[in-house]
Amino acid sequence: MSEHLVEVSGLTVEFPVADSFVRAVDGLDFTLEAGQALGIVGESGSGKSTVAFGLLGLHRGTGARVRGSVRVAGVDVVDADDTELRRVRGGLAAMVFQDPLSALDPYHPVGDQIAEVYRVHRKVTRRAARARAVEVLDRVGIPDAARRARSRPHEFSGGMRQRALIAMALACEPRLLIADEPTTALDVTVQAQILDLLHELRAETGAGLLLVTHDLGVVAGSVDQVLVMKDGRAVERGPVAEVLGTPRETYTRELLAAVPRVDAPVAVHVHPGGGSTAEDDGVLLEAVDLRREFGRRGATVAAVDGVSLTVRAGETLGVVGESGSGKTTLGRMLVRLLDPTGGQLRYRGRDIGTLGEKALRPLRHELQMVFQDPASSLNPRRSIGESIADPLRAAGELDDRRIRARVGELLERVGLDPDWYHRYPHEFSGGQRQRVGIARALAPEPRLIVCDEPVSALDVTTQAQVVELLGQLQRDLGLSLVFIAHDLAVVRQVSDRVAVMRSGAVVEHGTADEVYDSPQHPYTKGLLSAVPVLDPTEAAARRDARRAVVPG
Amino acid sequence: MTGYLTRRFLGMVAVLFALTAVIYAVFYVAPGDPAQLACGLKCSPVQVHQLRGQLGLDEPVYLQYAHFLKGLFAGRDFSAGAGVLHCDAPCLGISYRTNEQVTDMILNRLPVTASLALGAMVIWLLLGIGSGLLSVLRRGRLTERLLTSLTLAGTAVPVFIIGLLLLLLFCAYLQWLPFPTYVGLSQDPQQWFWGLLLPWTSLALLESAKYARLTRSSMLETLAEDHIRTFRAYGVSERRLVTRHALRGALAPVIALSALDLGTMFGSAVLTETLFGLPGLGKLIVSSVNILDLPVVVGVTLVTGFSVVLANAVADVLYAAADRRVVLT
Amino acid sequence: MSRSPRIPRRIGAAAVTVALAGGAAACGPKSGDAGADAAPHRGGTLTILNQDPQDRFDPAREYTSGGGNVPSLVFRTLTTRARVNGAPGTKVVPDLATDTGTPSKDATVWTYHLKDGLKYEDGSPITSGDIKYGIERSFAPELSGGPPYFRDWLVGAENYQGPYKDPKGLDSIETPDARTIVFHLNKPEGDFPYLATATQFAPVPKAKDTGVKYAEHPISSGPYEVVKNENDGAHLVLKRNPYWSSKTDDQRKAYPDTIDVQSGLDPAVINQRLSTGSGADAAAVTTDTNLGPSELAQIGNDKELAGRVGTGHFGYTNYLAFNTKVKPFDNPKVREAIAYAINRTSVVNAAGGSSLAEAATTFLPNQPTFGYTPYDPFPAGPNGDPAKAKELLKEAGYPNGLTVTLTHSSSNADQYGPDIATAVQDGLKAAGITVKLNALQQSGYRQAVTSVSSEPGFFLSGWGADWPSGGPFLAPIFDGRQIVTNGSNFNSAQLDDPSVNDEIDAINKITDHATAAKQWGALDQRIGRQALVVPLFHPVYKRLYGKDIRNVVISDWTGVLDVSQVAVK
Amino acid sequence: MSGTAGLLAGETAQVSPAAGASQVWRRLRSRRAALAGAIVLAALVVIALTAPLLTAIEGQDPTTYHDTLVNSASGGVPIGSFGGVSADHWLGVEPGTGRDVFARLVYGAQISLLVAVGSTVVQVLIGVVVGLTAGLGNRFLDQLLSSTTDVMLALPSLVFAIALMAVVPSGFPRPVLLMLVIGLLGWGGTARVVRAQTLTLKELNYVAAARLGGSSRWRIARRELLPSIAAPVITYAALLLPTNVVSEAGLSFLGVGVKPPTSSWGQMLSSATTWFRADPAYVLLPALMLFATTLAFTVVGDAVRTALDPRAASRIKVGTKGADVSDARAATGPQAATVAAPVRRAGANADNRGEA
Repeated sequence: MSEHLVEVSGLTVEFPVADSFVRAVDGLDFTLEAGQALGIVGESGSGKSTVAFGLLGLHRGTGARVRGSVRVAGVDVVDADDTELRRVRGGLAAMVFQDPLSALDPYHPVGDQIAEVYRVHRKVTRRAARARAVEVLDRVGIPDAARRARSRPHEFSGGMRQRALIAMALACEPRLLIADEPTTALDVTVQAQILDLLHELRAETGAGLLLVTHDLGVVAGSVDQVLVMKDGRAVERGPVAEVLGTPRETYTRELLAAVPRVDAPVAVHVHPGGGSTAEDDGVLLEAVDLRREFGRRGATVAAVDGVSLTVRAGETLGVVGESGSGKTTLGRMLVRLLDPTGGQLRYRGRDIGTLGEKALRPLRHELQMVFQDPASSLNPRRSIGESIADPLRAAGELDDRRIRARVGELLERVGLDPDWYHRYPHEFSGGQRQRVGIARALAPEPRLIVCDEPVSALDVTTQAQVVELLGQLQRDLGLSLVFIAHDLAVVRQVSDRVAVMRSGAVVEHGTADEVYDSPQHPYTKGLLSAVPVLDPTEAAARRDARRAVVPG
Repeated sequence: MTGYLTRRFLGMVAVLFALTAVIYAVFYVAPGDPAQLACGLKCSPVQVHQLRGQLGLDEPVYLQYAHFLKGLFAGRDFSAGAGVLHCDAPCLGISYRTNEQVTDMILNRLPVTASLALGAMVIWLLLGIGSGLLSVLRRGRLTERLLTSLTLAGTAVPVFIIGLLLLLLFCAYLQWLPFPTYVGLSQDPQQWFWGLLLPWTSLALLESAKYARLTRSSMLETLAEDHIRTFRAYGVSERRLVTRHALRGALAPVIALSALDLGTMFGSAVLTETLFGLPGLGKLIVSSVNILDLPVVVGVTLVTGFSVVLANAVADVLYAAADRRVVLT
Repeated sequence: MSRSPRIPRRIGAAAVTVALAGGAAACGPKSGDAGADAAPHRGGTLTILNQDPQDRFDPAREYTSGGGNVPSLVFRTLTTRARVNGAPGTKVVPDLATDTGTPSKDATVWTYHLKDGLKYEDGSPITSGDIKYGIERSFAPELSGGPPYFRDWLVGAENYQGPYKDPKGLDSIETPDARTIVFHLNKPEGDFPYLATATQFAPVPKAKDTGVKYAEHPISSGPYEVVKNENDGAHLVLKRNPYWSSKTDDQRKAYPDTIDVQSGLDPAVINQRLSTGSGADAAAVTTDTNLGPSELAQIGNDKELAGRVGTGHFGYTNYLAFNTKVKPFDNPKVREAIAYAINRTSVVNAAGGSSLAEAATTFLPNQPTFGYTPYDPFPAGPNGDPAKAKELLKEAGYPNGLTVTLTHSSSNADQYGPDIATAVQDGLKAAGITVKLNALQQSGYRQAVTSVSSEPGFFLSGWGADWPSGGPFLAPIFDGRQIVTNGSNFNSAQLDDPSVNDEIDAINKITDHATAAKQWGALDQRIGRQALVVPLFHPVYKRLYGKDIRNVVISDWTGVLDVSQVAVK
Repeated sequence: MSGTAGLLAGETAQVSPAAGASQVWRRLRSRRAALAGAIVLAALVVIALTAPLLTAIEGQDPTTYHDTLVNSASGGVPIGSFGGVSADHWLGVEPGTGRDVFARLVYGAQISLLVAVGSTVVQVLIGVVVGLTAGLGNRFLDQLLSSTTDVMLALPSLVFAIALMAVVPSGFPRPVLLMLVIGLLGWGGTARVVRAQTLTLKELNYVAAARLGGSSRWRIARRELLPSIAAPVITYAALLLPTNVVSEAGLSFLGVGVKPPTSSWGQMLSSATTWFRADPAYVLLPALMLFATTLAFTVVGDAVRTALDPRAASRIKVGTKGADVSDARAATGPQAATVAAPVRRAGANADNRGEA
């Protein structure tokens, strides 16, 4: 017997769409040895997750067509009968899913769920299974595991849930762990912890690991081998250091080049003309002790809790923070989509924080916003031209020809074909849609654009292009930008100055270089050290450093 | 969450009261004189005048409404001729026609409507959830297609057609069942059961079709959720996925809806009660509308409306309790 | 209009309900089953299955003809109807009183003496003062619902508000001693003995009066007392009153020990239960539900079932009413044209077919006691005579036909509804008369047609007398002095013909019922020629009773079997 | 006027923007049941429109009495088998009157369809206005309108309809009155759906973008919201139609529908309650017509729903995310997580106040 832990050859998976089939995986071959870790990397649509699901035969009964052979721990997954397949699932190979909240049953205690899985594969008593659940929960670092085992998933934080899912995967001591984007839904600090945990467990149990991710930084520190996928095929495969260090294929190189780096800023931004001479005059927008509370009397939560910052004409202010830090709320307040509940918001010296909708309207066009999710930021039922033209019409422009011309100009400016006026959003890719969103924000000739996570929903290559476009526009038009993101690297790439937010407050504020190169606040330091790096050696070093800081 | 429920509840109660005011106004402008009707057509003008005074109909409509509200919160006294008729809060007034307390009239009819609604609910839940689950478990087979067609057809049949056909079949031709009559449960449980079986079935057949569809779609939706996929990926069998992991989530909307339907049933069983001649709230209000017996109409409306408001609240709570992820804002 | 052929659905105005509670009358059962049985069995339980509840079970609030059916089991009155089959059953006989009353010469003062040994259910004696009190309390607005005659006839009663507000009482009712009661009337009323059958003449002991709550347990003077009264008469259980004695009551037989009155039932259920007759239903009757079409169709082939149908006639006429103050009905030729055009076969079918309705050409019901004299002033045959009608219309100035509006109730109860209206509509079509239908909601309809100011020109109506005599049948409808402008008016033609008025006065003075009846018949014929109304049909009662029911008595007064005579096997 | 329609409203959902009209039509066409339903409906419309012609061919009309065709002594049972079927009277005659059943059924279709469509229009109009206003208005207005909507859904609407029908003067044209009454009492569900949609949509970024672009509220409602609300409203309206058919029949059944001699299936069924033993044919015919109509409406409505909402038809998805399969799926519109309108799932909150 070959005794590869995983042996995939000629795997092709096709999904039924309307009247035809779409090929998600196209003749893939790879193997994974026991105890080894393989990372499958690719952008969305590359078929990487389909491969992961194929290893457990999860396409069975869905109408998908699977060809080729998949052997996991000696079992032919494609041909196995249902009973045998169930033995593989969880028993020989266990999966860690992406979104830990929805991946657990909301109605049952976490411990029971793990115990249930354990009893599917081992003939043990309920009590023994519970004990095993506590044991594995304890192992993945859930404090007070015996008590927490009785909690339901919604009582756990995101990181804890992901740990619980890993615990479930460990329960039956599988020989293979399959992790499908295990950290995508998590903040960067938590992501680091989870990756560290997976690493440790692998070392301890000797299980093989198949890590599926879109993030090259994640694989760098976690796997031995990397498989780069594109359009269902393998582009490149090799040891992680080799692929990331000296990629052979162009695609891999492009991919690597597009990854923003915290350590090496790409200077796309340009400091405003005249440098910092006219500092006082340059202040465009100023927030003073800005506050925003949600909820009703008695039970209010301050999403933004006294933030003061300034945006100067022509500069880019980066706002970085993890989920729940209040950065989106802040961004929406800056353009007055949300009303502040306290503090002042001054635009060119005038307090606009308390202006009513009517009084605000003449100013509206000067403050624009680019949104995170390109799918929801364009009306699916209106052509993109109409969407872009909307602010023009609202401003009173009636002449159709002039509107057409102006929209064409804007489309061209963001790198789209000016003749696409009549196309609808669904005809575009995510990156293109984001360009449309930017064109629309530009239409009313604003002075300031708040970009709320403008690239986080995009693939890494697209991400780089959009970032590049924003920088270009800023240079050309002398715009001020507020760039809000959770991704420290992206923020560094574009920002002149950076504000780090946590729990509704700014904990650190300074020029990009100051904040990134010599962080003062411990929170900033923690954040920076958690950012995954592309160099496997460096990644290992950082892991050791983290372990030293946070024991257990 | 409590705050939300309270607000929602109070809002609906407020609107309910506004509604009673509307009913007063509508009846005020409606043709026909309640006093004349209560007195009888041969009553002399003097007699009608006296009766109008006795019923308080000579007062302006807003005062009449104010008295009604006072009675509701503080109780009222009515002249009984010999002595007074004390009507404790919540007092819905007394019938123009019989001088009976509306509260009593409603309480007397309530068991009929409640028996009808509760019994029907038991049947529709059993039938509806059962066939809904069956069609999910037999996905893609003939059973599913059969059940889907049947339930689709079921939702299309009005209760008075089903009822009539059942009557025709079981009472007239086969004579397996007695003609439906209401006999109190405490009086004779067996007759109660047999007497209501047909009304229950007519109501339930219709409802169960709706519930089967809801159960099915809710179950399919739940089965498509990520956590189901998790357990499938861990080798848990399909049957167990359905019974242990999907059922509860899938039934949450079903339970919530049945609480709502139960509440609505108190006011909407008119057709069934009319068809089968059951002396419930629906029949009471229909006959009261005909003789402009305003206190009874308002009373029944308030009570049935309130039952639905309550059912709404219960449905919300049940839903939240069943689905821990739900946040009420 | 007044009572309906069937005990009306409770909806109706009180007037309606009332009369019928007594039910009505005529040819008794044809088979000899009833009286033929040697000695009816005493004991057992009689079940009564009804649609309408026995609500407002208070003698002050009942509006009955002849004391009612169930009410007369509990309430004895000064006089009562004779409990015998057919026409003899239209007679008034003494009940609590020793005779049917002694009138003064001009019939304005009536004196009654009570029998000896009369007792309430608690054993206490019945006095004439209690009868006076019973009548007085019926004036209280809290206890509305009774007939209007007391206020109209008794001296000084017009504005009386009852003993609760006005404890002095009515001077026009005198009780010189505990066994004598004297009534002073403001005009001659030879029919006073008929009125004295009303439940308002039942004694009410003042000490036991609880006002509106008295209905829950009225004190019995009759053979049965109330032991259970649920939901305001929805379910009534009566049991034998030990203090009642057949020695003082030769009318009521009171064979069963218990009477169980259930109501709120669907007509189909009632008929089904009676025809199946299982369990207690074998000893059951109904007093308010006619046979349905299903049973009627069945009877032809089922002798047993046919033998258990009680047929009766209550004096009642359904007719088309004209308001002669409204064009074009002021023109006699138009009215006559309609009378010729009417297709009574369609109308009778709409009313349930020939078993349940008899085509009518006279206003008076077809019973001798009313003075029935057959005639047909506009002979058109059973299906109408459209040709003759067209001719008359031409004469009236409508050569191209005529469009009229027929007002009716939106409910078919009492046969004033759309069923009859559409039958009339279709019948008149042949004569070139286009009928538009104006359906009014039941209560609105009743008020519209009885109010002089809002009375439509052409509408469905009906009339039944409060007692079987021609006077109360004709006078309210055709006596010009009975046109009421500020209350309920029944003279819908608004006829005020001095010769008719004089004739009515003349007949009212006749004390011999038979002589008077003949005169009423002649008057009816005379008025009939004016086509002020178009008689449509007289309803017939056909009601099923259970297998174990014996001693069925159906008088022409009520038309339904008398529950005080029934025995159960 | 189903009071619970509102809760079910959560089922109706978004249209994938990818689903253009042609695609919807293709999905509709491919379902045989829907096709059959549509054919039945088309036939009904034709029957209703050509009622005078059809009855002329038969040589009858719906109002003429035939005394000789019923047996008066047995209460008016039609003479002959199957309710008096003959060459002159294709479906027999009405018991008691002898009117032609075929003619009455055919004319009944007119009322049934007219009232159903008319009342649906009224319901949708009111529902959209109220729902939009509540969704866009301030908290007080929303509270007021939502409470009113809840109560509308809670009302024993049949009872109210009876009362309303009784109060309105008899001169008012009856079919119009029926439309108004059913419409006025049955808009709650639509309002709830529209409000929920509006609340979801107004949180969407493109609405925020429109605000930033300087659009007024009214302009936003018209240009951004209404088009997106149209699909769920059409879906909901399709489900309302059969309900309204039944409501009209129910009111006529209770005797407060159209006025005689106009024929209505509900009124025929009502009179059939006393005849069902003596003349079963008379029960079955209107029952069958009513059943066919509501079933056809339901089937077509169901198909419209599925066609407009691909999610309802989707099989259980396993494992793979939409994006892996086809990019078009990723473009699926906003997800309305409304089962009961006010209930939101925590995860779906727009603000980033998620878990700490």
